Amino acid sequence: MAPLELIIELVLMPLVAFIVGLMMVLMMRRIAAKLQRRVGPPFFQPLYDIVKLHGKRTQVSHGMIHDIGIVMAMGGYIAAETLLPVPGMNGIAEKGGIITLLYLMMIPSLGLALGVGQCANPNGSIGIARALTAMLAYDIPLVIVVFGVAYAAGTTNLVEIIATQQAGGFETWGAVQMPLLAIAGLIAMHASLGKQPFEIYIAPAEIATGPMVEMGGKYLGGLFVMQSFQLYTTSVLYVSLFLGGGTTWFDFLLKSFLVLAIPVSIAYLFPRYRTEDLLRLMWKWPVMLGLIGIAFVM
Amino acid sequence: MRPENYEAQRQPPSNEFELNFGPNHPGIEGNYALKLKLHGDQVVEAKADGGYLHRGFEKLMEQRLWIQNIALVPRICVPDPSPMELCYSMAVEQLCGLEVPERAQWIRVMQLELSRIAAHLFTFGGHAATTGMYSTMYWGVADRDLLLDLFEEFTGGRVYSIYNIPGGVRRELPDGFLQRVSETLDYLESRLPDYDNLFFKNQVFVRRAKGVGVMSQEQALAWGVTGPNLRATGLAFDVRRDDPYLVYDQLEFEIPTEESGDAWARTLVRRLELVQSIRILRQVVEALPDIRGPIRAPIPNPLAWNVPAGEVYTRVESSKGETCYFVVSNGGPKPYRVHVRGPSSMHAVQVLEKMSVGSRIEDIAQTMFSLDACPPEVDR
Amino acid sequence: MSSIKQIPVIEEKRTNPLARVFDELVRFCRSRSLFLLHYCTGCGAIELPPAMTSRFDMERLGIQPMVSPRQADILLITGYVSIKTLKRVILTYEQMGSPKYVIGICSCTVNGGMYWQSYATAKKLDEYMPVDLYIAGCMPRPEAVIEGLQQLMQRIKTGEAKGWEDYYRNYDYYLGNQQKLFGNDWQTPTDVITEAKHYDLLGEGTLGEHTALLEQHQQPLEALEMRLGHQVKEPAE
Amino acid sequence: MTLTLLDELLLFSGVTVLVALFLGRRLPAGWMVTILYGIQLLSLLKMAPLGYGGDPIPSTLILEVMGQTLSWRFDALSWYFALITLGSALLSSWYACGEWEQRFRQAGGNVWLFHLAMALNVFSMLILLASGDLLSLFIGWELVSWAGFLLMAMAGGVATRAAMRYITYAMVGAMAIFGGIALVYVSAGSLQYDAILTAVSQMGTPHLWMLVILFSAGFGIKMGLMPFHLWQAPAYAETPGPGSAFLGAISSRMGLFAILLVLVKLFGIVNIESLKIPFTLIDARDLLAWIAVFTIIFPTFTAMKQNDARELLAWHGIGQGGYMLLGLVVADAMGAAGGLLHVFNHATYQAALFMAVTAVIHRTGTSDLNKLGGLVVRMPLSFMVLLVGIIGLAGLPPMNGFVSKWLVYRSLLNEGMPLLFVAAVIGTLGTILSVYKLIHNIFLGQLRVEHEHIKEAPWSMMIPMLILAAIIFITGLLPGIPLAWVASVQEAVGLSVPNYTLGGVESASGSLDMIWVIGVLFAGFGIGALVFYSAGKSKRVHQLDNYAGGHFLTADIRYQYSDNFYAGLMHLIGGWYRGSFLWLEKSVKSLVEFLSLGMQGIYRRANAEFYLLSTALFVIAWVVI
Amino acid sequence: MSKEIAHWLDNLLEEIEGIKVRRKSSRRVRVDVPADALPALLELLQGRAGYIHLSAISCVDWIEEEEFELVYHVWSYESHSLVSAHIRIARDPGVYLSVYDLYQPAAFFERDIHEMYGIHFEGSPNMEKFILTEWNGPPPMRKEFDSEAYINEHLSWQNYNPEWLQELIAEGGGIIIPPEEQRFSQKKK
Repeated sequence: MAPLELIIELVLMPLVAFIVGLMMVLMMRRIAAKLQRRVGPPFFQPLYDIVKLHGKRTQVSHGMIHDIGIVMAMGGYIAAETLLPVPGMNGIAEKGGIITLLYLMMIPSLGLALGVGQCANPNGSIGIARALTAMLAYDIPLVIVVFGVAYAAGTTNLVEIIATQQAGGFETWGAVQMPLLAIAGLIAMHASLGKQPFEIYIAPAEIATGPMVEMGGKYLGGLFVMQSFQLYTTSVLYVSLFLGGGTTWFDFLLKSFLVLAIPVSIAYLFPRYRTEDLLRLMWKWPVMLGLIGIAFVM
Repeated sequence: MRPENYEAQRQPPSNEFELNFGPNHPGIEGNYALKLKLHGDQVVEAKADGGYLHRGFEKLMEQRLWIQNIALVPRICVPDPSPMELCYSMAVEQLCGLEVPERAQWIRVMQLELSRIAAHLFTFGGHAATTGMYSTMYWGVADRDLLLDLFEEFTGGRVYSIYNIPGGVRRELPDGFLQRVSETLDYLESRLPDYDNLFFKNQVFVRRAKGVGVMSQEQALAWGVTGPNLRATGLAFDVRRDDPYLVYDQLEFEIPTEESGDAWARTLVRRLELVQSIRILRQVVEALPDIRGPIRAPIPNPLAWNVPAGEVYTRVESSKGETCYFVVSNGGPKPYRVHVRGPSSMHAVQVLEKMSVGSRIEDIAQTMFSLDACPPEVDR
Repeated sequence: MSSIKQIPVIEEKRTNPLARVFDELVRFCRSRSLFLLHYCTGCGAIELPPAMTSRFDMERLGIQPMVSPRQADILLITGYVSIKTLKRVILTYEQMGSPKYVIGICSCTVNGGMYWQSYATAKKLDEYMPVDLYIAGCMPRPEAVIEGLQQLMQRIKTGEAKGWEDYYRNYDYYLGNQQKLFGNDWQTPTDVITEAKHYDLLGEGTLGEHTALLEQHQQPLEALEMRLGHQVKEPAE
Repeated sequence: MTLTLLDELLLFSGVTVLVALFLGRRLPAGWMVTILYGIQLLSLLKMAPLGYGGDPIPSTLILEVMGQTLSWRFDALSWYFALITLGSALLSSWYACGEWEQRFRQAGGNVWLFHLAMALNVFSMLILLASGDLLSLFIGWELVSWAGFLLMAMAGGVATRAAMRYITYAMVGAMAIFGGIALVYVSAGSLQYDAILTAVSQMGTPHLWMLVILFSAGFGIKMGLMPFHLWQAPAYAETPGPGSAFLGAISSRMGLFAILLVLVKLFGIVNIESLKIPFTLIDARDLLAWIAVFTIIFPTFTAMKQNDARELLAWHGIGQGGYMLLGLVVADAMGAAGGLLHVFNHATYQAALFMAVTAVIHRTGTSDLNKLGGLVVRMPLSFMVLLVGIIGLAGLPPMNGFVSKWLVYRSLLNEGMPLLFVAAVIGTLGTILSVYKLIHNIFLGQLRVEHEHIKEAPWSMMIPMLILAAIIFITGLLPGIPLAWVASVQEAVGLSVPNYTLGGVESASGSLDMIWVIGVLFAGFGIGALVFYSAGKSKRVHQLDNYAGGHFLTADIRYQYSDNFYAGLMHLIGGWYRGSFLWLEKSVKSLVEFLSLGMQGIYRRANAEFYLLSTALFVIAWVVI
Repeated sequence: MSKEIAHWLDNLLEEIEGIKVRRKSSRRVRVDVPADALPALLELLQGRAGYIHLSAISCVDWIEEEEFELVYHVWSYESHSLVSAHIRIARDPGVYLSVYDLYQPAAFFERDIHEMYGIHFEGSPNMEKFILTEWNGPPPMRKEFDSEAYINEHLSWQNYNPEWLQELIAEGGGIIIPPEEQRFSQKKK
């Protein structure tokens, strides 16, 4: 591949991810509004929020690590996007593979955790402790699912995983071939989004929005950027693993938005769990489904 | 062999930290604070910290005319102001020996019950929001607004109606108002199954709320708990029935109770009370057209009204519990002393402090909202 | 004298057209995205949930509630502020990131409302912090609140809502009033003076006799700078 | 007689011991010893061809004992481990010889003894690594055990108790190994590797079973394999700072070395795999793999509950050993490479972590996680080192721990072992949780009043830490460098070699190129920083200027959330910490105590440890002489 | 409350010396007792008559008589009646006994009365301030505390005088408040 082309891809992929992610944030808020019988935010609202937060005149920092944490949170996702193939662009997906991608997706959490830690706010620390616990909860079914998919495809290369699914049309989609894994993956994905009932680490009424408690201005803006990346990454990863990726941008985006709409619609109908209930749920049903699914695959 | 075996030997067990819960905290109802000492996520010590809403009502009321105080009293409890008005008016009436016309009494009942429904819907919303379920809050508060519309129509004020005055009520109902009340009630009844499905039957919520903030009946009695919180421990006590005022002794209604005494039971009791209030309102709507007559007893010039000396203690069942006024007059144009006893002065201070200890940080907000503590009543 | 001061409008010294466009954009976004602080200081807060929820739905205007002062743009003073609350309100206000706006909801914030006789409530909010907008009423309806917020949005868009700058530029005045009420040892953890210097917001009224008084008794609250090597200040005696 | 390179190395090492012994009391022993370690490292580097597939280098020293030939030689395996040993010894000793030493002396520590013990450790480890037959292996083994005991016990008090526990375990292990050797000798007639190789192929299943159990138990004790892991964490945690860095980095890996040598090289994974456990579907290899996985999970989750920084790290040291063994017993090209690479990686970050924690102790006087907090503003460089270390320990990109764990995961995936894979990931997640607790409670959060005026660690301690941090990052960026050595080790023990490149591994089923991954990651950070720093300047505020529900914070309030950090998690799994192994240990101990009580009439001793010790000593003495 | 119970209650109350019982309505009984007899009365009411719910403790400052009146409102869940026990204590020094050991809710009311009136209750579990934690002035509910004077001293009043009002006044309109009625003037500024 020509280096110039690669560089263009590496720039375009995060950019596209950001724009699509903003639209996903919008979709999420609109779905919430519809369920709550109201109008919802205007189309550009996610963008307004981010620009406004970055345009704040005074920004409160709690120290170097507070800054670095936000940079890591954004940068980790920007890097992760280049490992996630989209129609027509593979980036460096072949050089990392899915395990690397999963690990790169932990970098933002770690960055956020460091940044929040420096804020010296007990609410934030409790929030991070809960967020890491939630990660422990949903990552176990997630790796089971990833193992199953990678084993079935015989590779950890996402490009090949997508290619094998696209080879035979609808029948070779991961969701058709491995329905149990697909269900387990959906639950794990829902939990990884941190929406109700898995919203343990945001929890305004308990810990005053946890990690975000001392974040304002560009710090909060960075988290908003991270959120849009997170929505994009999670849904596109699911689409790549189970729904055959996308051959064209149209069906790719359609699938991504539809996949995301499922957990988001469920989320606003539930309160949040307690931490141990979340763990119990995640370690029971998705893990069981995933292991049975793997047994079918092997 | 317990996990302590793995703990390093040199660590002292006490590593508590302090966390301020409120006043600027979404988990606290209103402007109020809890100072918590925590170990991990367990509350070791809880100290209520009030006074953020202190306006010195009792002092203010000593400085104003009897009639002026009518405007002041509803502000003591913001979410459920009508019982405050009524309780004060009843006190003045009893001091003066005023007979309230029957129609006024029925209208007062209607006002109280509408206010109770509004307050309960608000509480559900708040309670649901503490557990992260914002849809219930969005629905509940929006439906409460329909009741506020009714208030606005017949009293002129959305929140503070200032409708009860000593001797009766301030003005006659508008034309076709009862029709609109019963339409609103129909709508509310049609919404109740939705609320049940979304909230009260939601397994995640049930799991969250069960076993949170438990008190036994003995504890509740010893701590001075009243209202729905007391009924949630299994004691069917309601001032409306057991110390009747207005025309409640002519109305048919039940006193719902639950046994478990936790946040779940308290919420469920309120949910059941909603039905009873609707039932009472239907009776009122049916009876009111036939009860004719004046809506208030004649009172002297309110700007020069010397209420006879004496003291009186009036009690009203508000949506939160037993609301009492102790009013002392020395025969002057202003009250000599008004003591307001809001139900939350028990719930939000002692009961909340005691319940918080040993509970977990995620349940503090739920405990407070399920007790339906109302800080302005505490601070006055 | 009237205590409603004329807030001097500082001209932005941007000549670069691109920068001006950017400023315009940021101002526009500021006006279209307002985060309310979730702090019920008084009884007017009861009309905020209706304004927020399904019936009036603030979010369609880009207004949403936020939990901590760091995240918020608007401090809604919903009604009377008791003196105990006022301290927290000032702390909260200083912790918010600029540009920040204060809206005084209810008549009590204007002049004490019906608690004019009360020993426990502060009467005039704008003595203690700059108020960008008052919404009078007891209590104002949700429509009024939303109307007020829309007016604020308009004023933000045109750059008129500059109360936060006034707090930095006339800090001495506000601090003086605060000291009068809370006593001379009044101090918040936020160092407004250094912040004003840091962000070029120092005005003629920033420093004065009251800030001098503050510096006298101020506990050393030096920022915990990240330092390398051994150049550490020796502990003060 | 010409000295080979190996002789030179051992000679230097011996000289180091002598210098520490005789000159250490008077002259600045630390610097001398450090320089001598440097010389040893140089002489090791002269043997660098070994790391790239060179022929083994023998020692000229050959002894005849009881008809057995004792010989010593260095091959790629020995060289790889020796490199790690000497590297960590050099940096630990460097770390120790500046201000730390003065402070240690002021606190009543014996600096001479410390350096002597370190030198002895290095020397004995080199002897062990150079062993050319089973008997020399056993001798080296014993030397290492006793040298380690010396280092662990020197702090006195709790440390002595922990060291006694260690040596008890070690003696039990030694007896097991001795039994194994005896068994081998009976069947092979010799203790030379060649003879054993041929004998193994003719051994019957029960015989092989016996050997596998004896050897893996014996070596596993040193490595801290479940269920013999209890001694390790307290023993390492109580060792004086740099000593624990050294021990944590390499000491337990001697067990892995021996397992590699005996089980993998001599017995062969294929033979082990043929040992089926009756009535189950698993074989001895699976058994070992599961032991490895439990060694990952249980100590990691125990670490999560620790409130002492050094204990936490020491428990992780046990857990990480599991990854190495797991990779080795999976034993395909990637797995073995991952396991072996993890030895190197673990040594680097574990040493860095122990050093950073020791720097904190040096400045604050405590390693209690509940008494620290917010130190990042005072000790930013130590924070950076600890951060690099924990990223490595947690196995996240861009540090080196990621590469080795990635290789292990890939091998599990290739071999189709989902349960082991998931279990390994659980271990990693647990590691992330507990290392965040470590860094949060020490460096982040509220700075306590008493730490208001502390300084960064001195440069004498800082430089070794920074060097280690650099190594962690560079080998993360260019894993090809250590992978080359690992490849030759794999060849030396007869395993297949992965197709490695400078940036990672090439494979048909998904490759890894860390240069690209890290490049993109840092580009992402760069863009993030661009977005972030373009957004207007920020101002640092005091830590008391903080959201506290609208309240005013004061310095005397403790608002740092530290103890029981994962309270929510503990609500679920807290009940699973039952201390069963501790219970097992105690019951064995009381059994022995009971027996010794029974024999009190004869020995008049009731101390189980002493009893075991003396018995073991007696047995060894009898065997050796 | 049936007549029998009322009769029985009267008999019971007569055990207390110096008691004065006034039946105000079927469910309200006013009892006046000497201050030192109150604990005995409450014990009697709680232990033998089922008045287990302390509804409130009210305090009235009778400044002219130099006395505080304390009113204990107790409610019986069995006989559905409320007894208000009135006692008078001297205004100076304003010390009385706590009834916390009988009624736990007393803790809140006694604490409240303590900070509002300055009465000290011996044996009460917590006499710290609760509402007025940041208040340095005298107990505000005492009659001698003049809140208007306090406000005039500490707070300033909005002088609302817009141009249109001035114009109105100039034309002879508007509401002109005579100076003697302007309570919150700006004279201090």
